[in-house]
Amino acid sequence: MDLTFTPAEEAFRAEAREWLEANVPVGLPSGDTAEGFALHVEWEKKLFEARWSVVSWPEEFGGRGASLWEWLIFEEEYYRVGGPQRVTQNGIFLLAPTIFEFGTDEQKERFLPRMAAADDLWCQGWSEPDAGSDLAGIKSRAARDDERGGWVINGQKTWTTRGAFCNWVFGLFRTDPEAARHSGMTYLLVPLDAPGVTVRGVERLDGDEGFAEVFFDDVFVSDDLVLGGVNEGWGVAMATASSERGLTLRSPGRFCAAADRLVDLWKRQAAAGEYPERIDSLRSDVAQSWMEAEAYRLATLVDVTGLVKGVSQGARSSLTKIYWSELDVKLNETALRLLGPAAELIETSPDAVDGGAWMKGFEFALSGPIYAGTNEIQRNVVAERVLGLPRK
Amino acid sequence: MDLTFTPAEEAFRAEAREWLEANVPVGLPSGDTAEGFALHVEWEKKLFEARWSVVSWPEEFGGRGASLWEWLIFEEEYYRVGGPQRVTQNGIFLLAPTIFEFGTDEQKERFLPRMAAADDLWCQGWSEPDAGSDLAGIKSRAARDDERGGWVINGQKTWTTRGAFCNWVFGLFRTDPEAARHSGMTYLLVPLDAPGVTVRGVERLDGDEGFAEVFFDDVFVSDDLVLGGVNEGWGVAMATASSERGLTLRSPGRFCAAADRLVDLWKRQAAAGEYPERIDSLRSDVAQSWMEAEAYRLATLVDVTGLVKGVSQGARSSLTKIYWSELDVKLNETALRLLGPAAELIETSPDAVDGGAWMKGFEFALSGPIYAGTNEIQRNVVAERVLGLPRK
Amino acid sequence: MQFAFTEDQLLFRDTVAEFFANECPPEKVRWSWDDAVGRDASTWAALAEMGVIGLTVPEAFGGMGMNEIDLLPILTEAGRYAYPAPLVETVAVVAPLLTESAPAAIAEKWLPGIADGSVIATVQLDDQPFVNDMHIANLLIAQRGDQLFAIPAEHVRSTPQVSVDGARRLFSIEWDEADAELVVSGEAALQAANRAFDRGAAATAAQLIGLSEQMIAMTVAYVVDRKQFGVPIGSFQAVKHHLADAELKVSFARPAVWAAAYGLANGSADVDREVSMAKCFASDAAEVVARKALQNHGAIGYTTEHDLHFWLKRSWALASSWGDAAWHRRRVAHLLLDA
Amino acid sequence: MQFAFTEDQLLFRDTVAEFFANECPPEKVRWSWDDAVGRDASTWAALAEMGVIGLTVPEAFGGMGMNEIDLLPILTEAGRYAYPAPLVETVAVVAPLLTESAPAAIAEKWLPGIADGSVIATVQLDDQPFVNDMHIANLLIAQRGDQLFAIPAEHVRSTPQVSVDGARRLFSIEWDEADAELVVSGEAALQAANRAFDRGAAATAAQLIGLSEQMIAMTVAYVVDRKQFGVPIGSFQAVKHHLADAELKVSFARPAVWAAAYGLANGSADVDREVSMAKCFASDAAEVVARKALQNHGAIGYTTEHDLHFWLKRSWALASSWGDAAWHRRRVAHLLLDA
Repeated sequence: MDLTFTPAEEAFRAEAREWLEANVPVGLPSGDTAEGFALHVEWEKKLFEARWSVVSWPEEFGGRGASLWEWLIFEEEYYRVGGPQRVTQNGIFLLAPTIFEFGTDEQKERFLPRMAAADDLWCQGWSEPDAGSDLAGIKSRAARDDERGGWVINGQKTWTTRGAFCNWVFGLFRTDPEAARHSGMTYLLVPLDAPGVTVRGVERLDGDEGFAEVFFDDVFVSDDLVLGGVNEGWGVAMATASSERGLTLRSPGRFCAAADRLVDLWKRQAAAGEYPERIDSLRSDVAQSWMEAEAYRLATLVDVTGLVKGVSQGARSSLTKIYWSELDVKLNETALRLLGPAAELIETSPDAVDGGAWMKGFEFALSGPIYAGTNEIQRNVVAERVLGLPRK
Repeated sequence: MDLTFTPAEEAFRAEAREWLEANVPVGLPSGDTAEGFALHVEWEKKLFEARWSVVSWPEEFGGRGASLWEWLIFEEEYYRVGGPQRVTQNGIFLLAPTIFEFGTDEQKERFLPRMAAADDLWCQGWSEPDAGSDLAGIKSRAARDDERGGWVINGQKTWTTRGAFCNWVFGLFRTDPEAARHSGMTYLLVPLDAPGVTVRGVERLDGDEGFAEVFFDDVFVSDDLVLGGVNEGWGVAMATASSERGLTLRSPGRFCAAADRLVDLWKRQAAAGEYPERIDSLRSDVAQSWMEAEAYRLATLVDVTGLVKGVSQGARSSLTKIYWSELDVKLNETALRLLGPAAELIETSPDAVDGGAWMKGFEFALSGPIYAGTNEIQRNVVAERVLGLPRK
Repeated sequence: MQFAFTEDQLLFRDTVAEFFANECPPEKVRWSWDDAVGRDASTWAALAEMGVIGLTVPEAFGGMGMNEIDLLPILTEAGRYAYPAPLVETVAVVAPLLTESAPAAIAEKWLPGIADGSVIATVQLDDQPFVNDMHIANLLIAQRGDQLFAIPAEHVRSTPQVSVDGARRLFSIEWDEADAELVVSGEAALQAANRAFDRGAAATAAQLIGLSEQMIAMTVAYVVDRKQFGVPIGSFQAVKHHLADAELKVSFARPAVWAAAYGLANGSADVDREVSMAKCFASDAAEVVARKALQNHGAIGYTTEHDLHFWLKRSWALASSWGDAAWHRRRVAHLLLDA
Repeated sequence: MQFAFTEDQLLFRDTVAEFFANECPPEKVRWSWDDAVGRDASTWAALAEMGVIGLTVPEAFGGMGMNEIDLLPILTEAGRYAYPAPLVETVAVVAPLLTESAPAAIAEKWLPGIADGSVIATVQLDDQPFVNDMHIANLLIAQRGDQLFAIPAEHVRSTPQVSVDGARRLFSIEWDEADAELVVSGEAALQAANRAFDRGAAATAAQLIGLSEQMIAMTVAYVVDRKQFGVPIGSFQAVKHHLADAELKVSFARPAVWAAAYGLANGSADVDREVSMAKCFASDAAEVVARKALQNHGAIGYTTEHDLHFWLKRSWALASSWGDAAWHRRRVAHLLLDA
């Protein structure tokens, strides 16, 4: 057991910290509005130019070939200085691992560098109006077009995060309507500027246009846009979903930074001297939230130790997903309780504490137990696949 | 809306209080051991002699014809002065309402007065080794014996509370093995001294012999021991079960008295001045437990207002059962947290606070979410029958 | 002993509920978010006509002369329909305060207007950082230490604050004592302010019960309808248990809220404790119900195109107004333990 | 960076686990409840032979000279098998304390005996009302303010106390300084006592992890086997979610306990915080797991004929020993917020 980093890793940290402290933008608006998104893309291009956008990727695709440990270090430093959530995350953290695993060399070369550079902006196309938790229930079809050498898509995707601002979508489409529920689907990459695609933004709980509905009306995609085998999309999608639950999407750095900000908020409120009873009564809750973030960091160190040795998380990634999503809610909720009657103020309110970030964070956190497979589904997975309880 | 009692009701309270304060025994041992049970029966006989054992029953059966309001008042006073849990409760609170509803006049005369007098001591025979939550899964059979005019029982009951000390058991037996799951059962009253009955005591979590297994080996019961119709036992049993969930078994008086004792414990601990931080940090928890007991009292007042007008609780009794059982756990748990490292001491330990009553109470409370239909089953009932969610 | 509402009270409630069903459907709440003022004068006037606005004003001043128990079912309906208007401030808090504590001249000046709907009143007690609906109010009642003042709205300088509930209108305010009339001072003022706070908290608790009941109803309707894996999601045991927990919370908060209204109406010696218990339970219940409602709606509930979010956000805002659950729990602890 | 045990550590753990599986089956725990002494000298001797008892004793005194990280998997197994003996006191607390803080004469007097199994040591720090296993101990280390003493057991007067866990043996004690040897005093003693407390808390946390894992395993086995309504009860979603919650609690407590051992072994500057986090999470986890285990066993788990109750009661007792979750949470709050 050794919880220290090597000198090389510490040097990596120092380099990242120096650059981030000098460059991380302050007070960027939410990336889930049209204007904010453009500013975020600008920031991510800057990250890319300094080769910090995808540190763990091979250098040829725009990364630094960083180890998982170094990736964790980078994330820690990124969020420590207040770096904003990545608007490219669904590409770089979800699609990219899937392309690395299933993509052809040509696909890797075509998509990964542009993704790293924030030239292509990717969104997910999983859910459909009648297929949310029940992903295998999707109905959007891709029909074979031998003549043109590709597929013709018809159907609809929904809850596509940042879909209104992206230019590519990846998703599952039914290519063999006769096949059983989990078969006959293919993982396709679809340009959102293709003829027949209509994108409609949908306003999210927090007022941002963070969702979109994507309609496909005879949209043609050529064979080179199939990721993995035809009719083998379910297995490919499961790899993506596992990334979504697991540590790549939610590095501990973000939660530890939020927990530190919570401690700082408590201290500022205590120093202000108002409502001392309220502040005092929340000591244990603040400590609990901080410890939960820290426990997540420690659990990640265990997982990464395993991953480095080639031991995959498997179904235990469902435990991870339940944990970070509930931690995120509790952490923001504790901050709101500290704020008392000022908790309800949002960004645009003159007296909002920390620019309304805690209410925004709370609203964002509430999506955690829902997306990427509801926590109810994840608890089923834990019971059945970690503990071995019977499915039926 | 009127939350005051009438002068007659207040007079009833005064009379009950005076008698109880003069007569309630102090420091009675647990009634769930052979020796303790005998002492409790003695106390209940005294209650009966002063006509306090079944206040809400008609006078002819040993009661006072008290209203539901008066019954609530009696229970409040009984527990306020520290009256012990009633070892006759499964008779007077569960079987008796069922006899009042389904019994013949002869059965009423035969059983009720002796029950009120604690001459007959009744236990429940519901569960079987393979039929716990799934009560309809019972297998114990009663075969018709036309010659003798009765039924011959074979089978086994289990988790029979105080079964080792009682002389009668009531329960469900399968009289038509061909019938569907919820049919073909008959509600029988069985003397435990009948030939062929074997009772084996089983030690409970808290070390008392509170459970029993009851074995039936060609036990004959005559037709006059059938309660309700032959093969109609399920409906009769459901009436008993509803009493078990609802307010008759768990009057608010008991929880309010416990909550007051918790407040008193807090004050004593605070006055002792040891571990002030622990004591102080539990202020809100003590208040929460006290309020939960009070909320239960208030909800009961609503329910009784309805019952008096003839509005039955129906499936909402499942809400009641979930609530009191979880309240009871939390209340005792809070007391144990107040005790810190002394929490683990039990009755026989010289330094046990309040004679180890809180740990005993905690252990007892843990049975609440399990018996009378687990709280998981009750939550299903609430969802399906109160809220109208689909069964399948 | 009768812990229930009278037939008359229930009839009045049904009338008001029907009125809200017609006049305050979700589209009206949505309008209130989008509109600059966001307050519908005609609905207020109609409620005044029905006697709702003057419910707590003495008959001598043109009101109904009713009490907190009569008002409770009305506020619950207002919560159920997420009605956006200062009922708590005007009807539950200011009218009784002026009735009980104001000199005759002040009472005569304002109470008839409250009763007929022409005066909208709002309130700020010490420790309340923001005022509701200052933009449409005619009268502000404000506490400064052991003094309570009546300030005509034109003398109040206000800065809008923005709530997560877009139908709420909050303001931070400033005013000068020169422009204010003293309502009451000294120990009597502190008592009046405490009573006003209790009334505001109990009234808000009543609204939270209605909000919670409505969120449960919306969620039940959704999970019965919504199918996944070929069955209604309401048939999954996890969904059932979420909703059973929600129902449990509301079922045991409701009687506590009734008892608080009863205690206020009857001058109970324990009214502070009764009110704090009500607000504590109602706030906790609403927060739990809101979480369960959103979780069981899933992504559809996470959009502003669906109506659920109006109820979620009103619940969050009201749960932390007039003292949050923790504040009231501490108050009960103080009353129980330090006596 | 390597947050895992070495092959050697895991091998040692497996050996000890196999030993407990053979020598400390549930019947042994049951015997420990029923027997007047309830301690099996031969098992202790065998563990000493294996090096477990002397694990933390320096090699110079015949021990293994190992640290808290090496000890952690062993204590987890001891928890898993509910092994009834003072491992925490003798191995985790007293041996390191004497090694670090005692004058040579005292260390030489007691440490070889601990290592070879002939000396059983127990401990009482300030604020700990009871001492474990005084009835079989040869040595008591006790704190009085800023002094730590070594007292031979024959000079300790003890009164048995009775724990809900019948396999535990608690005592309240008295002793005279005339019979005691001073181990260390002043600031050094306070530091040693604090370090001893941290070690006891972390070691108890490790046992709670093993206890929790075992309760989950027992419950999984039961719900897979037990049928109601014609199916295994483990197929009901409510049962699945109970057990998933239990697994979640243990999964995120476990790394915290490892980190505490690491912090102790490496003299971390934040060791107090690391230990308190470990004990807080392990205590909370064990309490949740115990509740879920009993609830899912139903009535069978509520009898003493079934083995589950041994684990439940050990969990309750250990969760509130060496500081309960709330105590340690307050300590973390102090370290985080008052710095």
